Amino acid sequence: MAEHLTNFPYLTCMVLSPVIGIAIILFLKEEQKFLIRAVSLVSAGISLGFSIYTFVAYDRALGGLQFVEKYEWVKGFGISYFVGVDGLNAPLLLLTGIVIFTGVLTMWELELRVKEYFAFMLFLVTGVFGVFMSMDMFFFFLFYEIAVVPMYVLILIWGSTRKEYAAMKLTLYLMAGSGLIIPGLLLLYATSGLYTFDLLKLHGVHFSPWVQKLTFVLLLFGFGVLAAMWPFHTWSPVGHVAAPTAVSMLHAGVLMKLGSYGILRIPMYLCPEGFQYWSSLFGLLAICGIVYGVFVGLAQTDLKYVIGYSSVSHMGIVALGLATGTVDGLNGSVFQMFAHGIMTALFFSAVGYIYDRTHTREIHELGGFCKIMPVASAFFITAALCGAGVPGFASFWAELLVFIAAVRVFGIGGLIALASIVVGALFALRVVQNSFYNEPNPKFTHLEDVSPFLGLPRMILIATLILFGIFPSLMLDLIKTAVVPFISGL
Amino acid sequence: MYNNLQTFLLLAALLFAIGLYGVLARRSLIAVLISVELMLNAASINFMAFNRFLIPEPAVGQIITLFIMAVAAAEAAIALSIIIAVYRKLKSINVEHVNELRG
Amino acid sequence: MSELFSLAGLSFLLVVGMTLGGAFIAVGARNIFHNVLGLALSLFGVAGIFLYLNSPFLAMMEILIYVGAICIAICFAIMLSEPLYRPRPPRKPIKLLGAAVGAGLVFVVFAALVKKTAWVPAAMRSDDWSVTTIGHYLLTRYALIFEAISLILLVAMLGAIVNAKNGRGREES
Amino acid sequence: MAMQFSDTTFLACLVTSILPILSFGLIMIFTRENPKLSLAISLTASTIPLILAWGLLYKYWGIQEPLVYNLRWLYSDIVKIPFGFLLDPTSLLMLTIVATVSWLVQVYSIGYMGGDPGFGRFYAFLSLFAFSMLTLSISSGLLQLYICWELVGLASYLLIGFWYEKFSASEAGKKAFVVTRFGDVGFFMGLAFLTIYYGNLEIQQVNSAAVAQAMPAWLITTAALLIFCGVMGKSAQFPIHVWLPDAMEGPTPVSALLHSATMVAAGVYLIARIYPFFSASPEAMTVALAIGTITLLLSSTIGMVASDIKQVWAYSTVSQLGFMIMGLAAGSFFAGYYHLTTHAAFKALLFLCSGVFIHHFGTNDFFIMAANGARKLKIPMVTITIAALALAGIFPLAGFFSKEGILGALAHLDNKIWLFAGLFGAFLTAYYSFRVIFVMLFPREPIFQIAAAHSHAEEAHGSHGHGHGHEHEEEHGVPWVMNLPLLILAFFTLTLGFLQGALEQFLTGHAGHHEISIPLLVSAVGAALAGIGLAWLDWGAKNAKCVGFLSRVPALENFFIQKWYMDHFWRWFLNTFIYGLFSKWFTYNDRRVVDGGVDAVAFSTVGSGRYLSRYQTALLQVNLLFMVLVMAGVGLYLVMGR
Amino acid sequence: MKAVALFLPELYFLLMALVLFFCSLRRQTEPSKDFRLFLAMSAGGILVGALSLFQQGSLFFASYQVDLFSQVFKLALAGGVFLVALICHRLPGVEDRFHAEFYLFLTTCTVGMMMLVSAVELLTIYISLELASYSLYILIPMRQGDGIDVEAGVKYLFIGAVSSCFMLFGLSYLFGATHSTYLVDILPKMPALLASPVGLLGLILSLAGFFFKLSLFPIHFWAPDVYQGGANQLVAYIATASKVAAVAILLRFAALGSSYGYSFAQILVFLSIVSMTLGNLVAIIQKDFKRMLAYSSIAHAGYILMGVLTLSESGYTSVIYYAVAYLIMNFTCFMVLSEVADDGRDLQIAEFAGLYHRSPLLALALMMGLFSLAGVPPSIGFTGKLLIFTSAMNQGYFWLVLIGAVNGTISLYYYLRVVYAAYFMDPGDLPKVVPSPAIRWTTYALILIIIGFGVFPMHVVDLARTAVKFVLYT
Repeated sequence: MAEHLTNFPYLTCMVLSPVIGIAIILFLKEEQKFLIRAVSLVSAGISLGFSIYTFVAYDRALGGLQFVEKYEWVKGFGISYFVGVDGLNAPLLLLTGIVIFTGVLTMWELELRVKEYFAFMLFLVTGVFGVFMSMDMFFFFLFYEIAVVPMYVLILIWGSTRKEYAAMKLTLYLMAGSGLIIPGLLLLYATSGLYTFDLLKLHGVHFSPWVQKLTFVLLLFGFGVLAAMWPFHTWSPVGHVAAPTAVSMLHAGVLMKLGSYGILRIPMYLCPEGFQYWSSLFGLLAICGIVYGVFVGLAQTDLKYVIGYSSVSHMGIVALGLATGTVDGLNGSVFQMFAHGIMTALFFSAVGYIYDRTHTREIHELGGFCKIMPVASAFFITAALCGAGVPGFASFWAELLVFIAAVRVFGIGGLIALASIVVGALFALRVVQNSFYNEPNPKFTHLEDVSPFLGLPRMILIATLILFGIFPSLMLDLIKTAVVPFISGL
Repeated sequence: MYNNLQTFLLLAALLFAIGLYGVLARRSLIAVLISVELMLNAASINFMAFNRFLIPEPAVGQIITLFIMAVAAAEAAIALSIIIAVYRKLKSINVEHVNELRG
Repeated sequence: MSELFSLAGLSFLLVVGMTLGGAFIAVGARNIFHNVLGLALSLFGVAGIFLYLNSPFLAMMEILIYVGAICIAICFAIMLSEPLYRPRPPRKPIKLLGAAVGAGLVFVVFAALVKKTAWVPAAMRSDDWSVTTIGHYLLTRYALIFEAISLILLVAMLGAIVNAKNGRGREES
Repeated sequence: MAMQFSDTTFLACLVTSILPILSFGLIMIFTRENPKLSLAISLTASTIPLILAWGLLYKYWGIQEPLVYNLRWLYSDIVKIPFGFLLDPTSLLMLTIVATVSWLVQVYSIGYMGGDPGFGRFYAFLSLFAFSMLTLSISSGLLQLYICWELVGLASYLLIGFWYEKFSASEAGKKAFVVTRFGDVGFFMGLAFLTIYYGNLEIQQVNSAAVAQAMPAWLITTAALLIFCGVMGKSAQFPIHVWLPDAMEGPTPVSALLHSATMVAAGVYLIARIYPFFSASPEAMTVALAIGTITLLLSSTIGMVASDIKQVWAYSTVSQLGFMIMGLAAGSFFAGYYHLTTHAAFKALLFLCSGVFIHHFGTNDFFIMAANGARKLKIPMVTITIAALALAGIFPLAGFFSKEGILGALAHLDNKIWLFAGLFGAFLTAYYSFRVIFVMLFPREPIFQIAAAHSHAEEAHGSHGHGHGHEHEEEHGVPWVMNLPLLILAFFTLTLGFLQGALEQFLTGHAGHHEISIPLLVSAVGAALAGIGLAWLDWGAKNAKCVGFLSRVPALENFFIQKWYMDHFWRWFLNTFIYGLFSKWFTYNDRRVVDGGVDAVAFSTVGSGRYLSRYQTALLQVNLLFMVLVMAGVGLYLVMGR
Repeated sequence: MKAVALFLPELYFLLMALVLFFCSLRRQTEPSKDFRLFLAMSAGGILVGALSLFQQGSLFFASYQVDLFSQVFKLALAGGVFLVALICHRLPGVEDRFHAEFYLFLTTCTVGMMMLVSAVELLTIYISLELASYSLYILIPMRQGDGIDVEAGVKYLFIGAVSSCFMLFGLSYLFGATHSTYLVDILPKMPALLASPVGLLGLILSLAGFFFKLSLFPIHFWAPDVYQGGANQLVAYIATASKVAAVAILLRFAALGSSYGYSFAQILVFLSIVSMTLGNLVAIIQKDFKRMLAYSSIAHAGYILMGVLTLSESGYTSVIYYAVAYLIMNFTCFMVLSEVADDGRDLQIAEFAGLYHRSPLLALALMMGLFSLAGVPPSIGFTGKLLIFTSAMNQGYFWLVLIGAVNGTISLYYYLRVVYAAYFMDPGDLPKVVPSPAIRWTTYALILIIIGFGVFPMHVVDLARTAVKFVLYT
């Protein structure tokens, strides 16, 4: 992959902006709530700006790795600070920028321990940005862990419903995943003979088959935990239910993508033979996840559980796309990471708004919300339709590509996965019908609808979904620049 | 026989084992200390035996043994003072009565 | 075998017997004073062994330091601590068995090690066993340790005082 | 590509396609709360396409070579989805039908939906529907068609569930979406197969490849059968027709627009669109023929016993769709497509007329309407009768010609059983449609009793057919915006029949030279007349008992009233398999096995910690013994192992 | 004069011991004066340590090696003493009249350890080790308490005595087999002993003494009891400074086994695995904070051993880095402990409840320390752990790394429990904790170091890398 150095550290600025935000927030007083929010918004906004810039300014004709920055870090261990943008991570950086920006706006009304909340959230985002842009395995892992750990605190303080259990479960589960990732990464490092963590350099090495197989399966399961790959998904619904709104947004929207992105970026990139060897297992698990997610979600009565399981299912689609190992599949998969991120952020932010007002998420206790708060409901219904794979939203294209690739590669398995989207539709509409249609519950009729200011973040998300739903090429052409060489390198 | 290195080494090992048995079996802390002294002596014998049969400079082993003795003396002093402290606090020097900390 | 029945051989057996017998008494007798006496006996035996190992100086030091100092100290400690007339609980066979197994295994390991190893003497061996050399070494090569050991002894003394005072002081208060 | 933008035809297509979606966006985001503005936007966005569609039809009347325009939309590796337009007679006709019906319905709805709180939203959804359907009809590629197809489904969902506070409406919307989704998945699978094994989804090329046998036969059959699943879903064919009657929960204009004239015809249109491809697989054609036949008979029988006027027309729609498919599957492209065209006119008319009655009387039950004096509404009564005659296939109305065409095609088949089935269907159709007409036109004494019984039942249920009974408008009569579309449609119903030759020339490229088969003609008209006659005896005659002849076989009648138990079957299927078996079992598995396994690992870790802590005893010597044993073990390993 | 310069840190601490000795002879007790003196002198110790960082040479007839390796550790030791001195401003665990003695023994212990890291001769090593140990034996029962202090003292003493007997035996075998007491002479003779078990067994037995210091399985039994029974400040010292010295000598000594390759390493692999697994598992169920940290130290001994057993340059480098990291992060926890337990009591984990409300800064420090111990980035512990894993993997210890990584997850569980208590439990009527300015600044500094050296490890690593060249003779 060609590397194009940059003369301005765009990426470093992108990742440091939240850090500076944290630093400023730490010097503010807890009482200066508005200032804290403003600072977080600005730092998130700067990151968003940079991510949009890199997305737009990425030279699609040139391809390769652009905006590259590279410094030696720890020489003796072959660690370098090496960041760059290509077609695989540019959409995800954009996704992160959008979700954090809208996430800050969504939590604007927060009153409890505001300072810490935004500090931790920005901390998490730093990690996420870092993972997506790192081309060095050490920094990749460093940022990965940075992104995962604040969840514990965020859920514990601001969460609800069995938060202690959920936070502990989530953290331990994800750390167990890291427990598999470390040996995998280090195995690559050690067996390469180069003693470098540089992904591009390692890509040039031909690892022996057993190393590839072993590493691939380790990293597959390690990252798979975060990607909620079946059967390692059980932390995800529990965690989403417990987490506060913006954290759910970030977590389901962005953090879970770290897992699938990790699978794409490291094991698939470096261990093609391992991938060949395990791809059928990978595909099988993905299909299981898709089918399983919709059926279990069908039986849930808590809105967030429903969304949690829909995430399991949709992340299964991402995984399925990866498992196909075809250009279409990977295109679709990366696209789906982006689309699902935005969609699920929208889901959680809509549910979060309703939960904040009603303090219930039981599907049957709600009802008729289209009457009570039409705008909030419209947000949710949009997300639900997007989740059901309706054209016109970004995720439709992704699913289309993935399923076609999956039918081609996995045959019957792909067909089964495809068939499950009927249940997916039932699943989404069931919730919409029970909570948003029908007669309004008189308990909640006095509640106010979303104010335009609070509606703004949701509108941004919807606009993104529709923009890329109508003009998928904006995204796909970018993704393709990376995927085509990626596949030919497999 | 007494010109044979192995005799002395086995003797030392036996003495060490006896001392170890004492450490593991005796209930009185003072008896345990006595057993430790035996083990130290066993080590001394080892050093002296090597010194006698193998080593280029015979002074070295002797000096080591000398130092072991000194260390043993210091150890005895400290151990005894602690044992007395134990006795004062717990009214017993039975090692099985020293059983607060566990788990 | 003949050497065994020579004077030196017999006295060597005696010394070994003293060592081991004393050791058995030291760990086996139920009366704590007998243990101390056993220890003294054993230490005399060790001193004898040192004689056989060509070092009368060390034998002397052994008797001086160990028998002279340590044993007396232990006696004092016994008198300061537990009264002898206190009834003793019966022994626990399992514990003794465990101890015997542990000690026995260690002995087996060491014995096997001793047997299996080919002990090679140094090619060039000096025969300078004089105390002068020891003294010389103590002040040159081992000067640091010589200082250190004095520090250890100082620490031990101070520590013994502190710990002992500690106990008494607490009892008074 | 730049060339295309200076091409007026292309621009016309683009505008036709894009305007309604813009209107949808504008209304949803900005003017939802403002009925007038929304209406203006939406009407503009449907009038311009109407004009353009007619203009295109006029301009390209007699076109020989299809016109294709493609824009780059999404080009992945194998999957290439252009956004394009294909203009040929098939698509031009459909475009015109859709544009016309949707314009008429928008006009009609001004009256029908006036005063509804969701007026703006309603028009937004109509615009969304217009966009999807217009684009569907002129799509150049199958994937683009599929996308529009899905959007049509979405619009249908939104419109059926328009009165979402009503449980039955939201339920019906969900049902429609999910059931058609069921078929769509098949459609998509078919497309996936085509993509993978053929690689090109341009309609033109698929068609010509199938004709040229450039595809393996298995692929054609598989793909055609899978795509036919989509047709079954959208065109409500047995056994997944169950959503369509329920879809009548939506406002009546919606029923007229989506669920009779256009959306449900999309399935038939799809077959027509890729007819060369379809007809390359005899197996697929046979399956389609069988399913069409079953659908025709099944739904006609149900229509005979329904008392809800919209239900009757709904089942009638189902049966006529089956009939169209029979026509297509019997090998006559023109017959099927022509029936689609005429059906669009008279069925939309039927619904709109019914809508007037419903609007006026605030009930769906035609017995109650009859009892309350439905015949006094002159224009609707006349037009509905015309439409019913057309439906029954009476000369010289549109239905007669198209039905004749299909029966003719069936007659060409070797196996005459299809023909008899078709004739029987025609008989049933005439019976049930005139059952309605006679009841409403000549209400006899028993009708009033039935009506009374029905209205009691309705009150007991506490539901009103309409939900928005506008009784206060009774004195105003019927507004002109509602009458105008009736008249226009009636005009088409009357005239379309005579355009048969011209249309055939246009569509198939060669003039129809029908040797008129006299026996067929006689038997067809005879079947229709027999149906009408029986209906007269049962319902219309002076001393009619006003009970269907079926009541002599109560078991059969009950079977029909229960809609062949299809709803029960699907409900049972859903409850037993989807909810009961898979969902429940997976959930149990998730909680107990998967999550339980995770928790078990966690607990056993803690447990092992508790267990291991017991080795840290308070007894010094036990600890020492442990330590010595480990050391001795290591020592033994080293001593013995070497 | 050169010799004095080389011996400067030891001399300085000897002098300090002397001064403190005189203090202890004073008739009236002046604990605050003692404290200030101790603090000032230990601060000077850091200075001296830093000054002599780049000294190099050999003393006492080659039995004493001064090189970058030893000086780095001496500096770390001096730093450790200074840090411990900082939290001695309140020493409620020890009677006022014994404060001077307390400091004195800490100093002598430090002297012993400084000698230990420089010692390259068996007898010197043994004596230095005993000097360090004896000081600690005495210190533990000095605590005011209800009997568990003497119990801890007795257990510590006897386990130490037995292990040093084993060590002595091992040393004697090495002495007998190689005819020398100098490491430089022993090393070339080790390959000749490959055929018989004596070299390996002698080496392992000798290591027992260091394992004892490091609280490595199987000689770990003292750790929980001593941690719980000792005064908080003292345990802070044992848990940080004394570990560092043990690591140093372990590195120096283990290099002797390099000619044995895998047959030597497999024993250490076994001990490492058992140690970290056992430590982490048992730590889960602990309720006493210090006891939990004791088990965590057992687990960390396993991690450290993982780096040692690689016997490679990168492994040694990462061990040095990790030892320093461990000193800092463990000290952070102990500092919070001693600040919260202002009356010198043992602290249950539950007593951290609501620490966030009682002292946000200390809560933050505690969290940083614990997360760092758990190996969560961006912290010094994470980087250290990853470096160790990297070097172990480089030597092909895949399973070891896997088990180590899984252990990291287990450990997170109990660390998180403490964090949970500190941040999310209701403080009830537990009093506020107000740290003194000195402690506040120390806390800031520690947090900064934990993050700073975690993210920018290159300087420490480079230093360690240079230092390692002096021990790894191969």
